[in-house]
Amino acid sequence: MTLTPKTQQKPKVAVYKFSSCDGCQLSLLNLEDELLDLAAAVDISYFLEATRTVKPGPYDVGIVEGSITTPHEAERIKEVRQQCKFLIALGTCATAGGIQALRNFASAGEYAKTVYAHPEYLEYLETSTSIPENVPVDLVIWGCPVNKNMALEAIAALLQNRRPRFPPSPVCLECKRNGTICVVVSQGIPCLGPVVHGGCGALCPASGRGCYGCFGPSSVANFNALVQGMQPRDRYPNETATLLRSFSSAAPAFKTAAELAYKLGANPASAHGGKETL
Amino acid sequence: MNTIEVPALARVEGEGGLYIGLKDGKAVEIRLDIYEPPRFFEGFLVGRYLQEVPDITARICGICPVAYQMSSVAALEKALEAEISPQVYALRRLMYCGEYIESHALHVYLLQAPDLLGQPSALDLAAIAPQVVKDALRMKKIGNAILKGIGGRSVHPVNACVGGFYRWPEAAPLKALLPELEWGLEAAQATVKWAVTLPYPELELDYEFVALHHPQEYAVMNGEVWSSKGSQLSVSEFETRYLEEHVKHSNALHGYTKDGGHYLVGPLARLALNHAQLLPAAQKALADNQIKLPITNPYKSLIARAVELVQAYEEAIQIVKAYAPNGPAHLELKLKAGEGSGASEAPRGLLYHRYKIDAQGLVQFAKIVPPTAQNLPRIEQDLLALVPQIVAMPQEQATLTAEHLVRSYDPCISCATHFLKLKIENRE
Amino acid sequence: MNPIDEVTQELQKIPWFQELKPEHLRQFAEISFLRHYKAGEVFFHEGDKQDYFYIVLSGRVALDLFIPHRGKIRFYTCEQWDNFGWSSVTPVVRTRTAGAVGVVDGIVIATDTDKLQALCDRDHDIGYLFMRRMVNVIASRLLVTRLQLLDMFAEPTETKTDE
Amino acid sequence: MTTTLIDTASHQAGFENKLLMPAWAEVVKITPEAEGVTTFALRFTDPEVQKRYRWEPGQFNMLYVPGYGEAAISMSSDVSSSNGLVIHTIRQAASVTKATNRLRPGDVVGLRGPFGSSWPLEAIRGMDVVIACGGIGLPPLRGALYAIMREREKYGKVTLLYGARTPKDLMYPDEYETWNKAGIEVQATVDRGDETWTGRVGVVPMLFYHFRVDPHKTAVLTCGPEIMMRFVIYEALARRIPASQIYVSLERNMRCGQGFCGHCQMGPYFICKDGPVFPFNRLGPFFNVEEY
Amino acid sequence: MMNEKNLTIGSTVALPKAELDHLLADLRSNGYQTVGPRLQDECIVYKEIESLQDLPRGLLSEQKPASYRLIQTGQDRYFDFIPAGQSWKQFLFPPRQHLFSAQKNSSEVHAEGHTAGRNTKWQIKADDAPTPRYALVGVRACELAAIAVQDRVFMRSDFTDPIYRARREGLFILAVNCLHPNATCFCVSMGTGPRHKAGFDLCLTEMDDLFLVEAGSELGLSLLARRTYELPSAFVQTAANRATELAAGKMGRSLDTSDLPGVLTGHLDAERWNQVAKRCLSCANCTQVCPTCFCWEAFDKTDVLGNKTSRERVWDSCFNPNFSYVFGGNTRPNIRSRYRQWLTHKLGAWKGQFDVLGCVGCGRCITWCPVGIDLTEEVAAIRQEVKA
Repeated sequence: MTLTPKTQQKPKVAVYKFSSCDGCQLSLLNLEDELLDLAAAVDISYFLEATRTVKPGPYDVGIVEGSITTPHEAERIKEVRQQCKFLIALGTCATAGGIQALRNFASAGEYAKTVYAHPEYLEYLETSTSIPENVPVDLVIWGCPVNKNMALEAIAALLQNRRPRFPPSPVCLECKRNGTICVVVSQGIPCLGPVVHGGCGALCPASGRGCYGCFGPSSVANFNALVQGMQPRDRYPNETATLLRSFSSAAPAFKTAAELAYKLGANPASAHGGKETL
Repeated sequence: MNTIEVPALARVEGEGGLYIGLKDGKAVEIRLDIYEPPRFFEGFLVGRYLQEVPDITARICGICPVAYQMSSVAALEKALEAEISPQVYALRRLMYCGEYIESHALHVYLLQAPDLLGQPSALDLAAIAPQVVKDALRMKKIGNAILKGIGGRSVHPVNACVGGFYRWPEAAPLKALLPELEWGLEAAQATVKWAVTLPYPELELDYEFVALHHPQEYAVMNGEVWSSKGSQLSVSEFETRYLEEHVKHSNALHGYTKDGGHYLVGPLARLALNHAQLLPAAQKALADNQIKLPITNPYKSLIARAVELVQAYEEAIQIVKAYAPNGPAHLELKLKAGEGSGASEAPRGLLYHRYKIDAQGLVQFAKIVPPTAQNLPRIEQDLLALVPQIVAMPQEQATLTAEHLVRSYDPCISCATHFLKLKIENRE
Repeated sequence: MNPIDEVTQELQKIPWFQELKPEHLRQFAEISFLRHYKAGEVFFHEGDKQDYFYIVLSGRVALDLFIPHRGKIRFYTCEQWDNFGWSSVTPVVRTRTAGAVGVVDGIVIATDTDKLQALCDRDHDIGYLFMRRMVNVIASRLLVTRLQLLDMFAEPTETKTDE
Repeated sequence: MTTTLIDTASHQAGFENKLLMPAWAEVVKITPEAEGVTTFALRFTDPEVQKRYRWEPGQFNMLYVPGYGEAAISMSSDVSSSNGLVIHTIRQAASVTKATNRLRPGDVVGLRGPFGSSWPLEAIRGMDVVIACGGIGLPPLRGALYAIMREREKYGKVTLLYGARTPKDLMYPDEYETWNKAGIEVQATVDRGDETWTGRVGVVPMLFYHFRVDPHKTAVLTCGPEIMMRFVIYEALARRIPASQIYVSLERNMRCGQGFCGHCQMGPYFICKDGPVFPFNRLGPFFNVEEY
Repeated sequence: MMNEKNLTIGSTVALPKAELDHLLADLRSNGYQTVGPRLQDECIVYKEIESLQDLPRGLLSEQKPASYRLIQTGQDRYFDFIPAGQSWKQFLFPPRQHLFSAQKNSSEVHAEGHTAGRNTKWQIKADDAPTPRYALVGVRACELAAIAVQDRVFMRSDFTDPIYRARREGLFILAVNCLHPNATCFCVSMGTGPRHKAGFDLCLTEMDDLFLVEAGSELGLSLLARRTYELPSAFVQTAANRATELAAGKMGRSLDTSDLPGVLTGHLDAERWNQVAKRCLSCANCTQVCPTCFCWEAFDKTDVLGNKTSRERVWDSCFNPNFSYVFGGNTRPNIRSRYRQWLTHKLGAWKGQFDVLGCVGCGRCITWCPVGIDLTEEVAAIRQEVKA
């Protein structure tokens, strides 16, 4: 789509929150150096975390953070879709269901009982689903949280009528460009880097730990090969499996890969049993 | 006036609504409705390996992930009876300084100040006072830069682990922040000076303040749970006095004291209980600006945050200057079954975690008591006290005043589970 | 010149008839006639009963299909020595599967298909030559159709996920 | 002989550390050609660059739209009569080429080039020439057409086989008449026409059926969708035209134009510098290998 | 003490270890950034070093497919570590490089007396950061061969990469003869090592108590001349020669290079490609650690409104999904075709392009592949398949 205004009118942008930690919206507020320029370039018409002002829709761009976990949200996202010409799913909750999608693998009711004295007061759905699973989405920006520069690039690209330049390569390439040494090879640490979207800047390996997949599955990756290669390096029960079943657990590629890792982990020959930590 | 309703309470983290029912000009019911959907964190922590806990709990709140990481590592280290090194402790405090700076600068300037200056948002504020907003963003950025320097990114940093840090952050980038930190310290001092001049609504209340307290330092991650009513408990005794209730109108649990009392956590409470442990510059800010403690006007928590900004910058400078990593960045953990609780002072107040783990290091039970949950009943009480003032006001102003009160708590509703809807309804 | 001689003369020019013996050519000419057509002149419509098989001697004949909401679309044109109406000599197809219309003025040889089939049945030598030619026609038509189906100039759907 | 803008000599003449540095060129004229296809006439803003700039038909420039990036675009004009202008006919397809939509006369874009090999106009002198192209494959051959026309007597029979999807997608339709008069037999075809279309309907490779070739003295120059070129090659080979007389212009992911960045490799070749024009006998083993 | 005048290119002297420190200092005071092996994250990496102090001491790396572990040797040597986790190419061909930036300056266009629109012009500014002058300390023979391969790629007669050339021409190479080949090494097969032949400024062979240093250039010679050194005893020379000879016999792997291009590019439909595609992660690690892989990508980075843009170059890889994208499709859309491209290029097409193979036998792609794919094994398997 093109946002190039025919008139001098600035495109209207709305930012919505669904089930999430607010971190991705905060990443927008963390654009300290660009925030004022951004506010000058677009008309921030709806962004409750930043402003009381609510300008009526429709909006040119809607940015949605969070996943759909309640009946109310499932309805609300449809209204949002109708209000917004171009819809962006921002962050791993919005693009893959987020950490709260762990409920998809168990009974949400059981979790409710664990956490709340009166689960009957609560209204929730059995699953946490991504925005694209609920309504058509025009662009997804992965990350838990998103890299604020990717969010900025998405808006810039819309304003300039071009395709956003998101890193096409997995985390590994970022490690190498950063001069970070592969933790898998040099320290035997399981790492999802080879199958995870780049864009974070390869932070975890730079901190001496394996990638835990918060940017979600890379569009082209060999999950089977990764699980086969990584699972035997598990340092505690089901390490590879739980890495895959964390922040992007409901992303289909991760879901299947985790199942495979659990299956391999159930084989006692490859289970270690918590001898080492870290 | 029959009803006050805030259909969407802005500039708070998360989502909630506020409802006030009136009869004969008096409030008969006050509810802070939390619409933020339940996310069941304590549920899905069960069965996870302990090292995953700080990363998972960080996702409870994008505004104060460090608080969640710090309370959880404290609890888990307790369960393993692991003693972290002073170096690790200092670096954790530095991380916390970063979070205080980022969170407080955000709240003071971008979330609460617009209310006091009659603006809908900081962006509108930027139109009339660009330098204020630019400075505010710069102050905030320094906090984020600290977090980034230690943990790779400011939201959900990746370096903290049970036992310390995965790896010592490089010293050079942190040291390079010193000039900015020095600037920030001055800016924070100016912030205090400015904060005391703002026009706050009148409201003085009798609070029970609860915060961590430590005799040698301004308590953030260490010490006992103190109450202004005299109770002094170790962290492991927290649940003997402080309870959470699940109320019908809210997805957030509500905290009460055992005897049914309401209490307040957060900057007002910390300052009231721990001002003696403030560093010199923060002490001086209090004195220079003739700030009398305790502050009992909830709107004035902005002043407390400003003072804590001074404290955080000052401490950050000390720690960065002294930072010279050596020795292992984390302990070699010895796994064993156990139970431990941990607490730290999130920017919004006391955050308590308790875990049970098995011999393989897998979590068997988790309990998390976030600050906003503890403050919710207190907010409702404050609003009750506010009702006589606002019933006389025009709807718009009444709504704004009530909304402002809620906002001054900096309620992190994502944490308490979160978007406020204020509705004051006349039941006649 | 009598019409049969005239047709024979034209047939002799066609490369793929050059293998035919004179008596075969004559037999073929006997069941054919020359037809002058004008631009816009319709040979047949889609759905018509088949009758003739055509060889273009000059001009240009378009094959078309009517597509609702898009009108008549020309999907192939025949020029010198190309054939059309070949479906009438296949054993199965009994109606015209497309329309044929003159694009510019020209001449075709029209051959009665019933008689042509009878001729081929009677004399397998001519039948073989004719059918071999038909296979060529159909193969090249198939190739064209395949390439058109591929839509070589299509705007490809962009599959690139990121840049 | 081709001089390039950014060759070793010019590095030494002040291009140090200026990898991928474009020269600015101003848009002089914009002409819509067909749906989504536009011709831009460009002039270098630096007269020195303009003076030094020489190219041959078949070569391409990297056209740079600041903020969007670069795209490889062939020169589509007559080498000697474009008044020193660089003419690019561009199909607005991806980010960079779409961005050219916004250009108007007076705006500037960056150019680097010329790059790559050119049509073998010297080598095919005295031969019959079949130029077979489709869609956006005509612009890269237009320069060759003009070069041949200028020295028409030096070539045998010259036939242009050109195909497009529909009549309105045919490029430069106003020029066919001139080309015909200049001794180029223009055979155009479309994949499908409406009732008003009186030209041919069919596909480019089949145009070979409309004339005879003498394989020993015929050269084929082809450019267009790879699938089209494949069948043009089949038809040419079927007519016993030697592979060495069939010249193909390939499209690959050209990024630097200098054989450094690796993207446009095919077998041993960097399409950007060894190509884009290849005699088919050099491509043989690599052309049409699945996913290679 | 040996007389300075007797030293010529090709002379070998015995240098006390401490003297190397002075030599490094001399390089630094002459404007060289000295880069060499350092310990980082359980691995030897190449980065800035100030003195011998910074070098890893007594460490040997044990490399296997997908595994790199450091071992304490108990000896006091500096250069036993063998090829490090990264190659030297980062210094000549930086992983990220700013090329130029451009700033829009629009001007109004007037027509018939009123504003008709705005024209977009750009002001361009080349990257004017000074080119660093590197002294590479501890370059192995295979690594020097790799630099020579990249020289052929980036400094050709038709086009030269100015960034590479500027860095290359300012380069000082302190080479080291390799004495401890690893399980993933096969420089002998590639004819690149383990002993240096030429192309260095100075070349060390490390003995327990001293360095044998050969001068390879005028510059190397003059630096050496300023140090305190002695004539090496025949005993030491023999010992050093023996050590490098022994090293040549300790290659962990071998690669049959006979008609490699033919074997690979001639069998693009081998079944082995399917098998390796099942294992390959397409993570691009092999191409990034490879000292000769040269692919890169350039892109624009803009501000929000597109008024400013900065063009950057970064390392790319043929394993990247969009590497071979042309409008409308990807010519190599799956892992099989990408791995095949890598191997057939490296060990096949490269020869036609640059008259040398793209592999020097350093073994990094084997060590640093997270799933341990071994190119020598892949080539052997394809040969086997071809034979059968």
